[in-house]
Amino acid sequence: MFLREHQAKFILSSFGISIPKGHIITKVEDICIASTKLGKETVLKAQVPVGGRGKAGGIKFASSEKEAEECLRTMLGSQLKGYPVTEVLIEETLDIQAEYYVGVITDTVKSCPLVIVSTQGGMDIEEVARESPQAVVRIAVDPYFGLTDYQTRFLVNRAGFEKPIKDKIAKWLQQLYRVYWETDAQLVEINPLVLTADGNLVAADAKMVIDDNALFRHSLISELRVLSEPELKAETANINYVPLDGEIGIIGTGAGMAMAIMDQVAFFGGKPANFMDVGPGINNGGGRVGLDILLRRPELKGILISGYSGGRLELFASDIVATLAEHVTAKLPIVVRLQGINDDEAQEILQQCPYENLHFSQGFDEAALKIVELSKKE
Amino acid sequence: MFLREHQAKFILSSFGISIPKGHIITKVEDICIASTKLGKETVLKAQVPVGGRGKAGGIKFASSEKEAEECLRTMLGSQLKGYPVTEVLIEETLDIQAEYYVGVITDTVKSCPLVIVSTQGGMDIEEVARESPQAVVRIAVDPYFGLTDYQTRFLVNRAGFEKPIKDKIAKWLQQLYRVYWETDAQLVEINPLVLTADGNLVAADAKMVIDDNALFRHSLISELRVLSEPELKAETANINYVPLDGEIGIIGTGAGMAMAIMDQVAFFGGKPANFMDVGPGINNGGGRVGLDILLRRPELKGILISGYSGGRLELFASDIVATLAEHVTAKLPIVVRLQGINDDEAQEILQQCPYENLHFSQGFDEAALKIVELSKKE
Amino acid sequence: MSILVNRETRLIVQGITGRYGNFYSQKFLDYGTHIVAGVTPGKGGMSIHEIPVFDTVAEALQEYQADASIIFAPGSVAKDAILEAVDSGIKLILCIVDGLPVRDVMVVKRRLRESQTILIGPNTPGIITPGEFLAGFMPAHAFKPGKVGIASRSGTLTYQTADLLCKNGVGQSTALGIGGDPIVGFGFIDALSYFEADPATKTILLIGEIGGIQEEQAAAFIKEKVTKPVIAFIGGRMAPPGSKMGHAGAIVNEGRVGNFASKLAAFEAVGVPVAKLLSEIPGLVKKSLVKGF
Amino acid sequence: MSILVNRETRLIVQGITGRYGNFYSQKFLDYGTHIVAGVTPGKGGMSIHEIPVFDTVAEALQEYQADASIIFAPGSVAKDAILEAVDSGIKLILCIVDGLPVRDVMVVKRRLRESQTILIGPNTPGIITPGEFLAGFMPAHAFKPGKVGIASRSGTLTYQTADLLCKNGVGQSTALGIGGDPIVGFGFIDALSYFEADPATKTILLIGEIGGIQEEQAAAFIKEKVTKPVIAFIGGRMAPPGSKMGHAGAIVNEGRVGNFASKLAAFEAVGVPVAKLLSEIPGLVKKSLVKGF
Repeated sequence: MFLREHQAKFILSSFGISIPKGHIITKVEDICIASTKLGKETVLKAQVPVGGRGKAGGIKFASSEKEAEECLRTMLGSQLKGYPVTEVLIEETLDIQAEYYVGVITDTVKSCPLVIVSTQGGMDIEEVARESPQAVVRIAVDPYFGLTDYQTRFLVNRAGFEKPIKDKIAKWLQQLYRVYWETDAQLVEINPLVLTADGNLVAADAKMVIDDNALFRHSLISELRVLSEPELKAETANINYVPLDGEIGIIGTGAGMAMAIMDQVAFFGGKPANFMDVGPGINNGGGRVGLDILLRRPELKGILISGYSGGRLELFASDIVATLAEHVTAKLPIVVRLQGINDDEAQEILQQCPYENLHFSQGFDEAALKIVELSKKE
Repeated sequence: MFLREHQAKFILSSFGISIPKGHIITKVEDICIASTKLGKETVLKAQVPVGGRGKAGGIKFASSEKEAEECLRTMLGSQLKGYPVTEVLIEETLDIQAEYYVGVITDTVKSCPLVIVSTQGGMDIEEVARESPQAVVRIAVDPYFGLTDYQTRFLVNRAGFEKPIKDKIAKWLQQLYRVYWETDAQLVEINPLVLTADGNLVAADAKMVIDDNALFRHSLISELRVLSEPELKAETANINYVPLDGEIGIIGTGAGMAMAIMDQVAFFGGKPANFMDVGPGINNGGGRVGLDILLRRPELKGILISGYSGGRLELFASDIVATLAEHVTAKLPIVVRLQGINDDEAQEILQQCPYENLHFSQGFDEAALKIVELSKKE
Repeated sequence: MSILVNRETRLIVQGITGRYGNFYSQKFLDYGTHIVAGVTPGKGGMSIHEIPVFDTVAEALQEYQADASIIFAPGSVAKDAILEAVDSGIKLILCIVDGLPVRDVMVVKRRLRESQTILIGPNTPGIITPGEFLAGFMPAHAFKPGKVGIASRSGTLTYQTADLLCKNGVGQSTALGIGGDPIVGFGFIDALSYFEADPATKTILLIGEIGGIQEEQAAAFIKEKVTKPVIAFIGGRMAPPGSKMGHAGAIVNEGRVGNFASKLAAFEAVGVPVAKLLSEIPGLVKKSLVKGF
Repeated sequence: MSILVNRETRLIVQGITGRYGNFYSQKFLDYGTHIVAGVTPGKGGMSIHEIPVFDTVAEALQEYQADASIIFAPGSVAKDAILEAVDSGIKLILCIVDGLPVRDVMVVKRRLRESQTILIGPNTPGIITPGEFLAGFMPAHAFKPGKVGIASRSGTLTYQTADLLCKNGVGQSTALGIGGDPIVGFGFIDALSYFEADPATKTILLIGEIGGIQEEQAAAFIKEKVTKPVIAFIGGRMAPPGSKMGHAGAIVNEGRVGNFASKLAAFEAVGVPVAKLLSEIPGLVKKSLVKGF
């Protein structure tokens, strides 16, 4: 779960980390309230759950309320990296003396948290690491013990912080690690961490990704999620759905299978319209929700349902038949190929389905080839 | 730090463990307030910081307020196992259906917490373990993980608890472990853990020993300590003092040394009057406080100061001289033998001391022999 | 021969009384897997499919010897189930469960470092030694005994591939899913070293996918230590960068290691043929079997 | 020869800028101990007795190699200092500090189980290989090179005994205090196996005391594994049961193992002579040196 900037900042501040004064604005009219509190100079940031926002024009500076209002007018309602901008964070500007980087990320290779520090903040940390590797200091943390004081001392010294700021940074690192661990984050990043002219540290920008699998432990954070309707449906049914630009809808029984089918469809000249794994939800109506989502996309020219499953395929087959019955106007070609547990029974159920443009296939490649061909006729 | 029963119960109850209704009484007159709340049938328990209290007559049952008052009158002000009884805990009696044992203790051999459970509570658990070993179930806890749910399930099953009580006991074990770990206890024991006729569990008696070295983490618990004046002085000066019944006062530089001197004095026919290790405080006035404590004991017939120290003996020698100067009326023989760091300097200082009955000795055994001989002349 | 499991392996099923544990235990029994006991907290004393159920693994082990445990339990409590099995000294743990928080998995992996236990998963489809032992979601009829060792990051692709191999007359020594989560126990390198040491395995098949660096590490290991022929497949060529494709592991980092191109290059650099389509695998495997031995 | 430390040993002093660290470091240097660096958080960059001081052990090790670290730090933070040394890969840690909470020591011992590091203490008076290396509170002039290995639960009795031995013409290979706390790292059994393997040590002297079961365990180990003569002393015969005699370890449990009688019996049962007075030790040692070699 990728948190929006203001959500990440809200969590950080609840752990005692300083953030700039700011307001979330959803209507242009609210600008006057914000401006009164923040002063003339402000920064406006589109709130979208994705990185690389600055380069895409999602951050603007304003030197008067009027300018801020104009910015807001263009921002609110626009699209940024595929997301509609419905919220803008307006913040005080900071009198910047220096910009640092601090972050904690899950190192999946070493299987432990990794704390990263640099005196060169403000830019993409990967870029800094490429250009001056010594400027980025990392330390692996033992999950049994957490980030120790001697590790933070080592980090700030190696990164080249001087007294007295290095002791402050050391404290921030401890707080940041606490945020990471206690919120089950996969990534917590403050970039830039700003040292202001009056000697304070402020988290000018923040990025947080929370482990979806751990949301059951964090009811307050779960409530911050903003899902589109199809995403919400998919999640409720325990299936994974990622919409793409293509024309051929894809339902796979398993993530690996779904990816392999996408590759296959592309190999035969088709364009996959999505990634969808119904595996985890296959015994519980996942197929019904998944197929329904795809049938509601008018631009599709065909759907391929292909799987080799250890789940109960007869239930999945019934779901397909029921969903098709609900979409009486649907006509696009659908190719089904199912192997695995109870596949004979599933096949029998599907054979009874009255949907006219339903096709069957035995071969794995054959099914993909068939849907690509059928879609081209549409 | 051995907690008195009511202190242990207070801590247990703050962790959510049920204890009997009760009051601490320090004056006989307060009995009426307690009786009104507790009913006629009560149990009265002398509060002393030592085990084996029941067998020594420190626990009495009363069936009326009058009887309770009589008990109180004999208890308050009496001596129990060497401690004056200044507080009596008066409690409601429980309608006992069964008595169990639960405890957590530090296993210094395995270097981990040990959880102990038995369905046979109420007696000395060591006795139960000797007579029916299977009735006492133990499990070692990994300090990294604490007591896990599967360990508590294992314990209650092996101990032979039945449903539904076993699930309740399992929860109590988790709470008890939390008390042990979070208070830095060396021992937490509920014996008996009473199952009442109406199906509730109550900690009828409780014993807790807190790690003295960890008291810096537990300011509230430290405040519960009741130390005699000499004990308090000794502790402040960072020396260890245990008064005994004999006639020869002993000051050693180190615990092992002090014990060896006691053994030596006994070997030569003397009776040690105490254990005293001034080692940890030797550089900080420990000798002054230690010698002062002994000089205030009129029954002593001699003092042996013997040591081989890595501390600064010249400071220690000055402390001895200064203390003797304060006790102008003291006359008892004192034998000093000091070896170690700066011992020449120390010897010079001691030679200047005007105290008349001050003797020196070079040999380790010789010093002990000398004080025993001198004390017999007194 | 085979790796990790065979007809002698005695299995415990943790979570045997739950919906999945119950259903799949029957499948395992049908296949001939030797289940000695089940464990479900609070259900000790009952029996299911004539298998005795205990409250704890430790109690089960007081009465039965066991070599392996398969865990069916919600992701929220799976950590405790794994630690319980590790503490009890079980040598092989199959964690079928998905949805484990990464934080829990980090703690589990840390614990495993100081034990002799092997953890497959979490989020593994299981393991099968065809004709001898099955524990997992694999549809039994997709597999038959033979010479190919399969380690896969995807469950369904394992069955699909085994099925394709069988239809081409090629059986499997052992097939296992290493699990689709970003952090797993037994990985490609472990699988490679076990298969390399197993006399029955003649060719090793790795079914990888985008995300992580296991394929790159495997390629380096193959160069150093593996003498047997290895064939690979990499799923996710079409997955758009930055998106999460179901498997938490399958996140592509644009331009860096972990994407399709880097994995393809790593395998090709050490002479491992990479199938473009799953259907190419049987041909590549057969060629290696002829060439290799 | 000697055990654990010798003239080659390179030492780090953790807490070197504190009152004790500073004072004793000078003593070690005077003795010829090779101190390569000091560590005190917040004091990195300064130097003391011409020894460079670092903020962390890891930074010290980036510039200097070290084999051992001695820790002077308050009991309340000693746990972190030990863990820091363990994490940095130091092979031998001497924890001079007393007053460590037992809970902290349990965690430290747990961490040591998964490392190669040896911890002496907490609450050790230190270690000396006469003529070569001194790190601890020991007054140097009490010791001289020789053939007796000493392991002791008491600091002062170690010096006292070494002094008595020297006055009788008997020197020491290495002498160390295992620490007076209820839980310590390196124990009597470890000391016995090191001394047994050290060619320079001809007789082993154990100075025990009431409380705990280390003496009983040592006796069992001597029977099994030790071929060299062992002499023992047990302090605390007169200590009243149930009282705590300074050393947290020295608590007598009435009638059970851990008291004077049980320790005496254990040693006598395996033929280890137990000195009634410290002054008997030189005679017993000399007899063993004649008899033994």
